[in-house]
Amino acid sequence: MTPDASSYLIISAILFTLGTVGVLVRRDPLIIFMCIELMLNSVNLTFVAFSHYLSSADGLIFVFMIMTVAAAEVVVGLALIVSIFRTREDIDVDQLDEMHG
Amino acid sequence: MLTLGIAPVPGMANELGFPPLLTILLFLPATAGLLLLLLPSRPRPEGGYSWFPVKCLAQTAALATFGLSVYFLVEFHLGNLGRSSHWAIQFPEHGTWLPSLGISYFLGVDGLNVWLVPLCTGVMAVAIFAACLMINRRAKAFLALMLIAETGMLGVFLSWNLFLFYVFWELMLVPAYFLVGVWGEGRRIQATTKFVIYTIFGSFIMLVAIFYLYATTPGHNLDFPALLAHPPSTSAQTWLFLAFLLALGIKAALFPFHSWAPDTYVEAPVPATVLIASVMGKTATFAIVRFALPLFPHAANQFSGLLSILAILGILYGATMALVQIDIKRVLAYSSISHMNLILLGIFALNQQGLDGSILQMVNHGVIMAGLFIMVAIVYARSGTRRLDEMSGLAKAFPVMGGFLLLLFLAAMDLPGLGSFAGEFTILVGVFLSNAWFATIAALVTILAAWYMVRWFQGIVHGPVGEQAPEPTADASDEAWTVYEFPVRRQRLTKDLRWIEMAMIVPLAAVVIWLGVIPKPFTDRTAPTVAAVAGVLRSGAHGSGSAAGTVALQPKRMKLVVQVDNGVDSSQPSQQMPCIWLPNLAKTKPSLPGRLTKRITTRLTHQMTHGSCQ
Amino acid sequence: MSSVWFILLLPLFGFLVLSVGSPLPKRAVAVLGPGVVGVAFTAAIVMFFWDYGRHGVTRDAVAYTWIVSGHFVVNFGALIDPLATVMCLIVTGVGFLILLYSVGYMSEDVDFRRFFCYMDLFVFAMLVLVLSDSYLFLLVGWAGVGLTSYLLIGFWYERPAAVAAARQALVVNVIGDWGMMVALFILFLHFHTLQYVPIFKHVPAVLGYDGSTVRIVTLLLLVGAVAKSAQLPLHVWLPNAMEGPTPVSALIHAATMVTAGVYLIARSYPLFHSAPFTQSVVIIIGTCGAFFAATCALANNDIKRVLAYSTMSQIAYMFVGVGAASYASGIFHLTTHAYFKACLFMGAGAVMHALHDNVDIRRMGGLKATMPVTFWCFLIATMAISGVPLLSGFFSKDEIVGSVYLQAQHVGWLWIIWIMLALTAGLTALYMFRLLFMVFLGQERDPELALHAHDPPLVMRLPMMILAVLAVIGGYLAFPGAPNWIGNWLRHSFERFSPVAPAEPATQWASVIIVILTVALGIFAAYRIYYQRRPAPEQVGATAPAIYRLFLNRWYVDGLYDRAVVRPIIVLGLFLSTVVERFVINGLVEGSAAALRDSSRDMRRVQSGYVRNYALSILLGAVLVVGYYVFRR
Amino acid sequence: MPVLAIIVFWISTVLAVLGGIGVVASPAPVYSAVSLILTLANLAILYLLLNAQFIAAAQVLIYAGAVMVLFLFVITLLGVRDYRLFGDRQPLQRYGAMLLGALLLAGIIYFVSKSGTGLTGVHSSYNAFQAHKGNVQAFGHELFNGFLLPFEITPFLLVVAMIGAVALGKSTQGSRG
Repeated sequence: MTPDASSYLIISAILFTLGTVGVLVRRDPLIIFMCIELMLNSVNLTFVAFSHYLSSADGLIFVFMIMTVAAAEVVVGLALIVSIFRTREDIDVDQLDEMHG
Repeated sequence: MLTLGIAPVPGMANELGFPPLLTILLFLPATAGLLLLLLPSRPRPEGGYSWFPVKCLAQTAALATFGLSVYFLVEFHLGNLGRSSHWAIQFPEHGTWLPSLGISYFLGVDGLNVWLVPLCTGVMAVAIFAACLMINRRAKAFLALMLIAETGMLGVFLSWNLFLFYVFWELMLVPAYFLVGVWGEGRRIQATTKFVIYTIFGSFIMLVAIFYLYATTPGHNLDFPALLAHPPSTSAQTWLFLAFLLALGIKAALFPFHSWAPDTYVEAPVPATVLIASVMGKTATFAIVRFALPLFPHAANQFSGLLSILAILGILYGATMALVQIDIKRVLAYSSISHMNLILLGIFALNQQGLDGSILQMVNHGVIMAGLFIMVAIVYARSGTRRLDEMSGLAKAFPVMGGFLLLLFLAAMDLPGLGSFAGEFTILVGVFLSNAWFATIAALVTILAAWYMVRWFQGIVHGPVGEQAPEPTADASDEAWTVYEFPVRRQRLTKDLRWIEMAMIVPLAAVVIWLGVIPKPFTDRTAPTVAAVAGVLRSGAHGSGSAAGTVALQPKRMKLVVQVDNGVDSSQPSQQMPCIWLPNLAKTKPSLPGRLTKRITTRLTHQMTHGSCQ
Repeated sequence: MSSVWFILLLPLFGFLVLSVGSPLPKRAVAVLGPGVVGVAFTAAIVMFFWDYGRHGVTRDAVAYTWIVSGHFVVNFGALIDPLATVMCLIVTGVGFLILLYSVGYMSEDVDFRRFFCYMDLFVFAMLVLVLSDSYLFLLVGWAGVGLTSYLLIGFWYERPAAVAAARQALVVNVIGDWGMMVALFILFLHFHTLQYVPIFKHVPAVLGYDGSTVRIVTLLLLVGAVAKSAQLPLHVWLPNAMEGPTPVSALIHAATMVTAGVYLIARSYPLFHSAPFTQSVVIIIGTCGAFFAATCALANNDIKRVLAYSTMSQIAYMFVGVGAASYASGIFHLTTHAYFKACLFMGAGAVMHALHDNVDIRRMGGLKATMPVTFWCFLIATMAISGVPLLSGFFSKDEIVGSVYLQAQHVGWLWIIWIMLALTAGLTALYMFRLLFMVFLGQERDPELALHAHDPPLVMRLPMMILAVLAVIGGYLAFPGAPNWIGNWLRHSFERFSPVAPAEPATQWASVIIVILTVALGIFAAYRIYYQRRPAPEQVGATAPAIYRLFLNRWYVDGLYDRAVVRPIIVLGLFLSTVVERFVINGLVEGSAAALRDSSRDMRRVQSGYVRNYALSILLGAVLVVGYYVFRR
Repeated sequence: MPVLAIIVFWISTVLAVLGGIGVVASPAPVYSAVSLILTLANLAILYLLLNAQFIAAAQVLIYAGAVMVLFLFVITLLGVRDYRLFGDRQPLQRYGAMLLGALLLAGIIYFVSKSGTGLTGVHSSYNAFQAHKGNVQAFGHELFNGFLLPFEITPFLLVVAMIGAVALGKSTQGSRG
């Protein structure tokens, strides 16, 4: 079966949903973080696919930017996780409820 | 030649010109405000801070802004450019900002804002002077916020793009919030919260209306001329107009949306009160004339009666309330509400006299209220109280202060011969022409105004020279409090009006007298534009809702002329109106007299050489 | 022409110099203050003779355009005609004499400069009022004199009574200003201008299509006139205004400002002439006011207030005069009244000066011996105001009563008016001679008080004497049978726009004789009661206690106004501020705020604080968005 | 499309999805990390199939190289801990997430399959793939012409992130004394 634009989109959707569900059900912040990376990558795939099928480099530029942002995000996010772990000795996200209304 | 509104005009793009004087005028205060924050605050050896450099910079910036705004007043092209109905945007500065969203950077001067801009800068210069005198706690931040607010208000006055207007509209709110919330008195938090919630509530509804306009205007252009060329359908106008009026009416203290005003005016520190009461309120009344009326002429005609009734209720309500207040600042707050409603009443008359008078009265009211609120602080520094029942006979010890108080009191009660009478009378003439009963009832306020103002004035300076008020119990442990601040003060002033205090009041008093003795130079500048607005409104009244406003422009820095067929100028054939081009003469001419002569010749030649734009 | 601006600007100049000239020595103030008015008077005389040769020339001089807003155009200009000239002469002439008198009267006051500052401003405002060529600047001057009246009533601001009186005067006057303003709006609506001349020219045209307009306009103008001239029902401020310094009472509250209402009606005669209904109202107000004020004066024991009520009564005569379309006689009475009433006030001021500011006539008496000059001046002026034959008041009052008598031949109800006027003439003689007898004749009731009583210094004596002389000869301006030149001259003003200008009535001998008889009766009664019997203060009211109390309490009008108007408004304000503002206006806001708060209390439970819950809700939103696109078609 | 490419496509797809499932379902973070690397690598292959060579290379270098190394480093730093697969405190959260996830996926797939070629317009054809042999040059041209300013700003972003990370690490130490 020859892949076309919609195949890529569907793969992207599957990966995105997996990432989403992971973010929502897991409690380890590291895994949640990785799930977020998964979601970002699924979006990247969409961009690349559209870029290809629309013969436009704009999508690639977007991917490039997303990668940069993701890298920055990972740096800060991991630093946060490390620092929270240090102060709380415990990084179960369900215990981080200071924002309780 | 293109008609704005169909598409962004290529020639208009990025025509800021050099030097972009309006842009400089607009951002000078905010830039100075941000620079202030960079200045170091030097601690004094005996405690507290020396704010001298900070205050010098702030005052210089405020005065420079005022000077620059006067330049536009002097250079403003008078007369009606040979036509009875036109709407010329002078000194236009147009740049693309977000063209895909119809958002441009579009500044300009016309008859509506030509006086309000100097009012804003002038009153702000006085207010900043007052702040330098009266505020010592965190003075740097205070002055910076004042200056940023000034940019916000100038932006509202100068913007010709609806979105740009909204940005500045919100920008001026933020500093006001902090000015009241941090430096205010007593119940400042309640007051400022009420103020902000009220204002933001209205603003958001206006934002929705702006979005709607963006979505429905052909070409998605939020520039004023484009919007004017494509008025919304009459049914849409109804709710758009009401959405605008809610936001603007709240800010202008239209009855019954006024209840934020007295608390805010009273709890704010005096310079901030001047800012909010004198200038910020005018942004709302101005924006009604600039945007709400011409863009929705049909709805304006539809609702003018209802809104007039609200305004009349507000006039009488504010006056009656002022009659029974004990706090001298609160009396002024209610009197301000009463007068603002009178201005609104003039606007809702929707005719030349009502609008002319309203703009005149906006300036008058701004100047008078600034003077009165500053006088409150000056009186407080000497009496040690703000309660009418605790002070008496101050004129004996402070005759000069009594004299200035007298002048401002007379101006506030609309004494014929002073500025506010010219405004009020013109307003009421306009209202009378549109509805005789409204004017007759609204004129009753002169009786109440005389009553509450004379009670206020006599309560302060007249009566037996009794014992002074008891020392306030609050202690002045903080060195930074000044004698002008309520309720804590260090000692009571015993000298009559000082020179430094006179420097604030005298310019205001001079303006009040000038506008009363000869207001013609004022209306000369406003009248042509107001005639155009009135023309749009008249055409809106006749059902179609289409004002047929067109705009003509030239790629280079030229005057922008919006042509309005007001259907009244019968001497001119209304179908084919030749456009009038005027180069920006300010740029090409070195001296004023030379400019004057050349201006006339240029005007004539341009009229002759340029043809029709339609 | 420039002399007009000279006249107008001189007092203004004096005011400006005095208002900023705090270092000026007292002597300079004493020269400058009256001096500018004196020079203005000279200029006015020059202007008068300049014009007098050319009969009734009317000139309209525009100084500048005040405002232009669409077709609302107002110029600042001066209209010079006989009426304006006469008023100008009275204002500057009498004003100069009174200012001169003030130099002596106020010499002990610490606020000497401020007094002359206000007085010069008053003269300026009054000149604007009488010289203006448009209703708008009439209103400007109108409010200006109201302002200066307020300032001068409250001149001694340490006295609570003065402060209250000033406030009352201001507010009542502003009621009049309101009426004027609305009248101006209507005039503008129909005439598209506020200048006198075009309006008067087009009165017949407007009458042609709308008769009620002129009636409403004149009634509203009458509101202004009534408030300014202290006529019924807006008279309450005038007696209280006597709290001000006596020269103020003489100039503002007797000679000039309070007569502005008469001037207004005379000036607007083409309008009033076209509104017979309003004219009737003017006559009735005038007659009732004359009688009412006379009765109040009869019972009052304050020397200045008696004079104030007599002022009100005399102005009421002028109202009747202008109301009966006998404009020249109204203005004539205005002129003579300025002389003798100013003289009376000066006399009263001299008495007060001598008696340490005591105003209660029950403690006076026998001052004739110690203050002869004052007594003779006072006597002459009293005789003049009472209408003793051959003095000025006789002629002017007689003209008014005579014109009513004449018209009563045709209009029946005017007989009642005429009878009341004649009766009031008698009452006038009664209360004025009562005053004279109680103050100057008989014996001292309070010897201690009058210990140092003496005639005032020359600077006060001289103006008094000049005015006394004028009070004698002023009437011969219109001596019956003689040329009656003031009437002839003023007629130029009153014939210009109206072809049906009233003919000056020939002397009505029947009326004259009856008035003379009542006056004689009044004087005789005063002589019997207050000179021969000289009752104790308590006995006066005992003969007719109810009526006496009614008169003493000014027919209870003041109290009625306080209860029916002032207090309800204050109560309304308190109600609004305590109930409406707090519970309705704020209640709406705070109610909605409270509703939000309550609903947010429930909504808050949604905020568990767990980020994953929030993320789930975001997902829910995403699913909804996708669902929308899926099910859209 | 060559048959070989189709085969590669399907293998990469399956591996990528399996890796995704591994990320979500692994009991310990280290397994998740390895699974994520698998997914990222296979996505790089898909990028190559889509003629995006530069992005593919960047994907391997940045993600599989830098980012995942950082992850593994942090995992080792924090030590291995044992968590239950699913959160046990909020059962609603768990089932709700799975239900909504399924709905989302179903919705998207329905939407995409229904739209067909409409999503990518006229260019949605295999020919587009053939048209460009390599697009690194085009990409570079685009990046340095049209998007120069954003590109120049990205270093600031990275610097800020770096400073943030350093500050976070520092403050923690400070607070602990």
